[in-house]
Amino acid sequence: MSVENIPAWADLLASSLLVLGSVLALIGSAGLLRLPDLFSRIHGPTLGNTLGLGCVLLASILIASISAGRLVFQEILITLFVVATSPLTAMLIIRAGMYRERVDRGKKATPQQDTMH
Amino acid sequence: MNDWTQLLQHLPVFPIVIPLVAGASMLLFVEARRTTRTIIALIATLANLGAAAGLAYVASGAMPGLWPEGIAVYLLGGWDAPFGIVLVLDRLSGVMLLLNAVLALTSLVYALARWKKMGPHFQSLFQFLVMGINGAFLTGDLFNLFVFIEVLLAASYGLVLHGLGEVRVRAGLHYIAINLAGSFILLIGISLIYGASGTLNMADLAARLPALAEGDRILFEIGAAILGVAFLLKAGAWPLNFWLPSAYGAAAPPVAAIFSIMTKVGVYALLRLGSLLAGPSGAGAPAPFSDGWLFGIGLITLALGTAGTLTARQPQRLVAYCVISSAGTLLTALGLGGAGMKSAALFYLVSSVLATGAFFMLTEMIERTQRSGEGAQAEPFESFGPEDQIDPSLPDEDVGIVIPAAMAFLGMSFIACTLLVTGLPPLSGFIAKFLLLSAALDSPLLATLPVSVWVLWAAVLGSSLIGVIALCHMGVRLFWSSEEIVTPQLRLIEAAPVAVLLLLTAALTAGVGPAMDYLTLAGSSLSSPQMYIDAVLTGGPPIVSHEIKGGGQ
Amino acid sequence: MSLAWLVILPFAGSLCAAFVPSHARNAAAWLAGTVAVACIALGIQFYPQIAEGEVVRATFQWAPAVGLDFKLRMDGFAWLFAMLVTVMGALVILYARYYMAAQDPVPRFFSFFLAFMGAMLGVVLSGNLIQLVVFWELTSLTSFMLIAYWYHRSDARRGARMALTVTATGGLCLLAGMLILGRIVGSYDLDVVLASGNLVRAHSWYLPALILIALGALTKSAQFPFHFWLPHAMAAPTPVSVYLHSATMVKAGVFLLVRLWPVLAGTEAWFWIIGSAGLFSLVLGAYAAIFQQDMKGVLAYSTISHLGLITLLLGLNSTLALIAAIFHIMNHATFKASLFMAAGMVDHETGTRDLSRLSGLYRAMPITATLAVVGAASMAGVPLFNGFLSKEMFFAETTFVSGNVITRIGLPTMAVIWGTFSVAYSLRFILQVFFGPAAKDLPKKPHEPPRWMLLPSGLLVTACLVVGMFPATIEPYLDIASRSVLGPGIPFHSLAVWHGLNLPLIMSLLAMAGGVALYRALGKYQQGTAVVPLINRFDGQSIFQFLLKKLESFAGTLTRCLSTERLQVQLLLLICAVFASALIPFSNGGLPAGNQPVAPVHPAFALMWLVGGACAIGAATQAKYHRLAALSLSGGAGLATCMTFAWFSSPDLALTQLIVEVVTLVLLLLGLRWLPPRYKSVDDKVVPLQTRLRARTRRLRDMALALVAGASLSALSYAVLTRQAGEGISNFFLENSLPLAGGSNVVNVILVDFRGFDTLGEITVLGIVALTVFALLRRFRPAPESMGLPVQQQVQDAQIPGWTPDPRALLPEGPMMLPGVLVQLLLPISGMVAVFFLLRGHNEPGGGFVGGLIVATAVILQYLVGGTAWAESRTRIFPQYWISAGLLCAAGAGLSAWLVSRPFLSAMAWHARLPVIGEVHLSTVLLFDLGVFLLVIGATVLILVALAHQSRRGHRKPATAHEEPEAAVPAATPRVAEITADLAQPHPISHAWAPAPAPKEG
Amino acid sequence: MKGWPSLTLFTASLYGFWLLLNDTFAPGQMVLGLVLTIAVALGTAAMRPLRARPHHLFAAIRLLFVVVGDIIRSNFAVAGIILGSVKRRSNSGFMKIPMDLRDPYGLAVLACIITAVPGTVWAGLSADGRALTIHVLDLQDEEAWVRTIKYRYERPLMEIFE
Amino acid sequence: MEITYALAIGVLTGSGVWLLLRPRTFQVIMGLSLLSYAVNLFIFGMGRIMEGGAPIIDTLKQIDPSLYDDPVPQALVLTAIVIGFATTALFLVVLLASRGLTGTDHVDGDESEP
Amino acid sequence: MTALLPWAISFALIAFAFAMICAAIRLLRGPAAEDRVLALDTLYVNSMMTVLTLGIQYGARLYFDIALLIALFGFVGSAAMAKFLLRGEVIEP
Repeated sequence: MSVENIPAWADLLASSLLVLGSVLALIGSAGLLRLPDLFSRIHGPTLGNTLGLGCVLLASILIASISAGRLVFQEILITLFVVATSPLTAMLIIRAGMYRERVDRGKKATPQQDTMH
Repeated sequence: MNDWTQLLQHLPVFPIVIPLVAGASMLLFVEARRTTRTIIALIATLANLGAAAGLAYVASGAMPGLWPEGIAVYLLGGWDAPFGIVLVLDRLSGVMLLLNAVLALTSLVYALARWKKMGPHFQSLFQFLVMGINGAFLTGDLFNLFVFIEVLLAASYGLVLHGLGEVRVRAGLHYIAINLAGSFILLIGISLIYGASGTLNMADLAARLPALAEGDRILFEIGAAILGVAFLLKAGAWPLNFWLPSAYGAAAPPVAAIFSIMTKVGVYALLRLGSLLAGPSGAGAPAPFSDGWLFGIGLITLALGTAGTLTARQPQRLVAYCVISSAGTLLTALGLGGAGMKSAALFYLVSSVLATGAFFMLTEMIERTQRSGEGAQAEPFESFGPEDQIDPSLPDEDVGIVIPAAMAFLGMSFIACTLLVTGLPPLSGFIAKFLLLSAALDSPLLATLPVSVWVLWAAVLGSSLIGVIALCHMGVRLFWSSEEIVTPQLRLIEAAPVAVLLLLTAALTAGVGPAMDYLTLAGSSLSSPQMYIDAVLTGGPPIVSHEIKGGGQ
Repeated sequence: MSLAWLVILPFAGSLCAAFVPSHARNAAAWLAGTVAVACIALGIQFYPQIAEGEVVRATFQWAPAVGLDFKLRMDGFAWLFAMLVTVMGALVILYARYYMAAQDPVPRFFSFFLAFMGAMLGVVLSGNLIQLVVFWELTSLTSFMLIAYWYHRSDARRGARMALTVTATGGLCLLAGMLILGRIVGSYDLDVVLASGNLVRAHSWYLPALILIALGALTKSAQFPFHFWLPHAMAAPTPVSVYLHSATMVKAGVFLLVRLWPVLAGTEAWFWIIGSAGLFSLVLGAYAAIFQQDMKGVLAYSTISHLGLITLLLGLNSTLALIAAIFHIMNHATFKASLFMAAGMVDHETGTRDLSRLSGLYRAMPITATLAVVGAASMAGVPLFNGFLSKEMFFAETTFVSGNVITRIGLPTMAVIWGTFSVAYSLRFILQVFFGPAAKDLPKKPHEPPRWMLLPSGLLVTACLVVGMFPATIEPYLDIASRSVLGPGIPFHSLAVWHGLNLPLIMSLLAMAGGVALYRALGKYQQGTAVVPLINRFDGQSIFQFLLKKLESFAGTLTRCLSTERLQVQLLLLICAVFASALIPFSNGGLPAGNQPVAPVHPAFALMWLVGGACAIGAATQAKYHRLAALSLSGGAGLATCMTFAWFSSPDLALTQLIVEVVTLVLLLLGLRWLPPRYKSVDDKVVPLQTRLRARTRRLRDMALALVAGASLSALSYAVLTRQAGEGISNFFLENSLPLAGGSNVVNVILVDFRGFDTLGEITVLGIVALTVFALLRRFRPAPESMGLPVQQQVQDAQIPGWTPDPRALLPEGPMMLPGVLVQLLLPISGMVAVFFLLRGHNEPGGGFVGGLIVATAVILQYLVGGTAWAESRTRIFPQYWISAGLLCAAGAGLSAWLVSRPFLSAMAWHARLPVIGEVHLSTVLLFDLGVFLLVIGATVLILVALAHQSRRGHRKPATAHEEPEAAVPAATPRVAEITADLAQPHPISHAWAPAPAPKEG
Repeated sequence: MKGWPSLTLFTASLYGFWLLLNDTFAPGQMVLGLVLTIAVALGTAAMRPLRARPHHLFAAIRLLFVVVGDIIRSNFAVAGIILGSVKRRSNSGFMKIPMDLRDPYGLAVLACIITAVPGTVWAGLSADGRALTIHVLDLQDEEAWVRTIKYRYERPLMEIFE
Repeated sequence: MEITYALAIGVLTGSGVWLLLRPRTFQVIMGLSLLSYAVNLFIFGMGRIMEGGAPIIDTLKQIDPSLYDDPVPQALVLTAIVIGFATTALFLVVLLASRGLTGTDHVDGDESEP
Repeated sequence: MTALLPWAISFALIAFAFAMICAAIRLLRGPAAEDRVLALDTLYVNSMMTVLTLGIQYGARLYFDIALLIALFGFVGSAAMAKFLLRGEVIEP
């Protein structure tokens, strides 16, 4: 495979980018478990979404460019899409959470049977 | 080669292309332009009938120059047999195509009277159903068979629900769920066969079987067994047929009529694959294709169908049970094996499909005579909301010419159908049963006849008898017992399809000689599939070549 | 040829009669009469040949390959019978013309009558065993229609059903018997069969054949124990009884026995089977006849008895007995027909046939009475009437029987007893009806029937007398008939009134005296109801009904046992069937160990499937109450699947699976809107313990099955995965994809070129489903619980009272505004991506399918963000046309190959070198892929949008509330795409209150 | 036509997008891309009724760098919070920020930025568009967040889009 | 690798079959969708699994079939995916119609057997 | 001679797999539906990164297409679910 013929500096750089990216993504996902409530959990995956992904993309660009012998930066598109689309989900989730919280609060005032999914 | 023969070379693909193009082009016209759609549908169905008739004729070996031995091999995309998909036409597929075309035309004409208005896109779905059935009969490729079975199933899902209503939806839900599961099973079987043998072409598969390694062989057999179960499901064999009475009993009658050939797709696939897989390797077919299994399953199916006819209270459901009976008889007969049995079974198949097809349409007309009649047919006229009203610009009762003596027609047709499904003389049902029974005796020594022959005899005759009792009961109840019989207004286009189908059975009776000559050859070619395999693997018409394939980049 | 006319003519007449208007009594009668007379004439015309002992044959090719030929064969016996059928037919037609009321649909009667006549002639003249069965069943059928002629009467319906059931059963047995017989002989040709008597009798299958054929004959001839249908068939109009139940149809059974006598008779088995059936019918029929209250009932049982006599004669294995039997067939036909006619006349004129009500009719109807007396005398076997002659022959035969003491003594004794009985019932029949004091309170005032109605009866009675007094007149005919059955070795026989004082005469006298005595002795008893002492409980009819009922309940049980309506059971069976069938090959050799080295497990992959598996199991546990959770969990499993495809070098699959995953998720969510949630608390408490236990058992069973299913599929795939793949077809694709098909993405080349036909079918499926979904949703009635606005919207929108979104706003209003901005930009970008995937599909991952789904998803995204009205206020999508265009495009790409005489779907490519652009590569494959692309867009959008459109209807009240038409969706209609119009309002014409068509904006 | 400049701008970026996607400057692809871009842009024009008129490219680039820097910084901050003690993790909350930006595209970009920077999530704009609700993971100094957003993001965005 | 792959199929099948046998329509549709994953993976596996061998011919190299994964099952799976999607859509609509008409989400249209 | 990259790739893959496990646990545990949606979204992002990493491993650009598609449409599913939770239906009238 083409992975074999890359210079050592690129090897090192790409490896560290990958490791950093993956660790960030892992931490971010761990945030899903470690953070206490829905609203704070939303912040966790952002890590993977931004810098984690960025690192991986950089590594990918690096390797691809070296093996292609020219600059390949299609990966920018991925960043573009992720950044452009993530507010949509985040906003919807957070609003849904806010709505639920309000309903729950209302329910605590007048206890009823559980009607949520 | 002139233009005519050139077009003729493409004949095998006509039965698939015609309905496809017709069904698709109909969609270009909005729902309100019914006349245009109807005209397209009629033209397409007629053309399909013509093509099927031509193919059935070709299959008799009429054009040895083009298709030697009457086996037409059409290499789709111009790719040679084991790699590309081939359409193969032999006598068996020719008969099935013709049968389907006839049934399609008659039920379409019947549907024109009122049923096509019960929901949108009926015509397109109908064409696609025809396409699927034709494709399943023609294809020589295992996975392509799956695709066409899906085409016909998908269209049948739409059609079985055509008109909606609680009964239909309930039956349709079961029908769809089970057939979806069946599709998975089919897929597993096909892919396992591919995994073991590395090919998808049925003829190629048959040719490769003897050379399979032991382990592959077992895997292949497991795959074939799973495949067989899927086909048995489609064929309506016990214990996989409980959906059938409800689905067929609830479907709109013209739909049910064309459905009566749908179970035969399963039988066809069993026959075809059974013949190919058992053929040259000599090792015998895998379990569900093998005789003993078919026989046993067929018997129980027959028992269920027969018992069902006796218990059914609703005429259309009764006919649905007749379909099961017919499947049972077929499977039992095929399971018994024997030289003449295949052709006799084919004759029975033709006869019973025509009979049940006519019967389904007939029951609906009869049910119209019952003023207190409730059931599935009442549903589509109910409107669920203001936007669901049936278009008043095309009221129910103004299409076509009203035929006189409606009750006499219904009565006679009912008797004819009864005779056909129970196998009483003089229509083709009797001939079919006679052929089955006499083929069962086909052994050099009477004294050595196995018990299974007598079981078959008892089953066939017993089911006839019980069918007589049940249908007699039903007929008496429908025609004679009810105090409130209204003479329905029958259109010519409703009566004619039934009449045509019944006349065809009469013609089949009169022409049993030529018909059996044709079918005997069809049956015997099933017993010796080498010709089929050779025809497929040695290539098709001379027009195929690779020279003008596109080059690389 | 004229032989064929003999059969064709009645059927043709029947067909004509069917078209005669139902009130034209005379026309139909004339038609029928003409046919019958013509048939008589035809028959007579054969007499010279027949008298010579010739056999007239006519063969028509039918299906020689299977031994079926249409062969007519007339020998003496057949001629005699044919004459019987035609002459009787003619007489009955005359009689029926006057018997039938004007308001009855007489043409129908004559139509069936003639058909029956034709069938009967067919039976008589058949020269082929199977053909005989055909006509045989036809007689059953036509007789069913004739018996049920007055179908408004329940007894007629019941009688007809019973007759049909019994005789059809017999017919089926006969078919079986004939098949065996034909198989033994090697031909169904009657001539061949008749010549092979010794072969048949010696064959090991003789007994089954005999039994089956006997069953056929005995049921038809109403012989014990199948006799019970005949009395019930008396519900038929009297002409029918005259014809069918005295002269012809019931004779078909004995006809058959005579016909096959040379083949089957002469054995012990024949004697016992035929003889005993005959004997029982003989005695029991006569016995039961004594106690009947209905005139026709007496005659019916008498018929059973007389047919028993004939059967017994045939069973005696003696040639003289055979001649006697033939003779009695004729005699019985004449006298019984005349008696039936008399009974009919009495019924016709008085309105009743009840013996206990009738009396002294001779005053009012002297001619009828005379005719009846003669007929009855003949029936009783009084000398000088024809019945006497054959009875004497019978008595004589009983005395000649060899065998043990019981038969030797018993048979004559029984004969005498029979004679006694028949005298008794004949006496009763006559004395009760015509003599004694005049009856009062009859439904009608009796008087003599019309002259033409009397004529047939008179002719028959004359025949009785002539034959009875001058037997020589009948002698030649009898001789011809017997000779044709027995061949040249016919024994000497003579018909004479006086044979001297011999044993038979003594027996006759004994019987006569006994009969008179019996009648007198029973005088009182008979006035009661029609209960037959001693054997009443062994009533065949109630046994028949009982059996029928049992059969039905058994069928019900069987249906219940063998099938179920429940889906779960069906699916369970399906899965079990798959197991069972897969186990068979497996058990033959076990699953062989693999021979391929296994790749080491990558921990990441394993962990990924840990996730996937957990998601799958989670989905399985959550699907009942937490649908959304199950949905997201299955999304997780789907993602793992997709990743697996990516991992194992299948980018096309990964792409497709991914985008399908997304679309499916949206689809299911759209569906969830209409599926009211389930609550755990509701159905857990009230369920009794037993049900819960059963549910738990079921769950355990399903769990086990699921485990087994999973394990076996996994074992199966492991077995394949670890085996070296054989030399399959795939190498061809890999090697030739680039050189021959010009594409480097082999998967895509397979999809659009090598196996493009599959793809064509596949997109058709998609199109079909979209159409179906559309059709279904057009008449969709959502669950009432989900009809209203979702609770979320109610709560949230309540905060902003009076707020209704403006569909024409530039951006979706409210919280979705910003997403709206982003999503608007996404649409063109997605379009580019889609085209990108479409165009390069041939060489790189992608293709029309992925491209189409991308566009569809982008479109759906617009709906998702802005709502239906907003999205449709600015685009017009006609998914139906896209589907159509896609299919036509793909099909057109396939058809274009025909232009260059290549098979359907052959790829054609053109290369061109343009100045600036460089090499341009065009191919029909691209057109095909474009078709896929278009169809996928159309189908997916149609499915999703059709579902989304439901909420536009959902806000309305259920169907009943017509008064608030479109008000609930204010201002939503303008510029709504036509699909909306199609979905929400199937036909604008159909409701006048529909809003005016939307104004088009530029 | 008022829409033309932005149409061309958008089409141009779409064209760039196409070339980037195909990763090529082959003449065939460029011609094809041009045709396609125009076709797609026109075809979907109805779905993009709102035009943006961005200017000040330099400001945009500066903003980009600011945001990237913020993202990197916040990444580590949030990682620290996640890995940190329970107390640090339960400091989150909603806060409102007054808004002056009105341009929908500007707001959209702001939403992207706020969501993209770890630690803050866009939760919605008030109905009148004057108050922005965001959720902050580390809500210790509300003022600091207001300042960050108003000065670092909102002002450049107003510069670019208004 | 193979064992993981096989186990994955097993787990998906097991869950799918379990759901398929449940009485609620939604369970059945989820079961069908899980089963379709399993079946797709199964078909895919019939061509044996291979890492880094996507059947996209490298124009620069000699064509060597052993370097590439079997493309046929991939094509079959693609077809199966499409058909699976279509039928899921259809089944969904039918189950909704059934829920609307029968008033219950039991597969038999009545609550006779819980 | 490149020694590091394969290790780094393996490490990254495993890390992503663990990240997916974290997300899966959240997906299974809930408690609220919104949590599951969030978890699903995270799963998608992690898958995308896994695919990219695989792309690096095999040096094949085709993985990029998959990642691109996930980036473009991976959010649609979770967005639809969130919308469903928020408004009770995915596509409002």
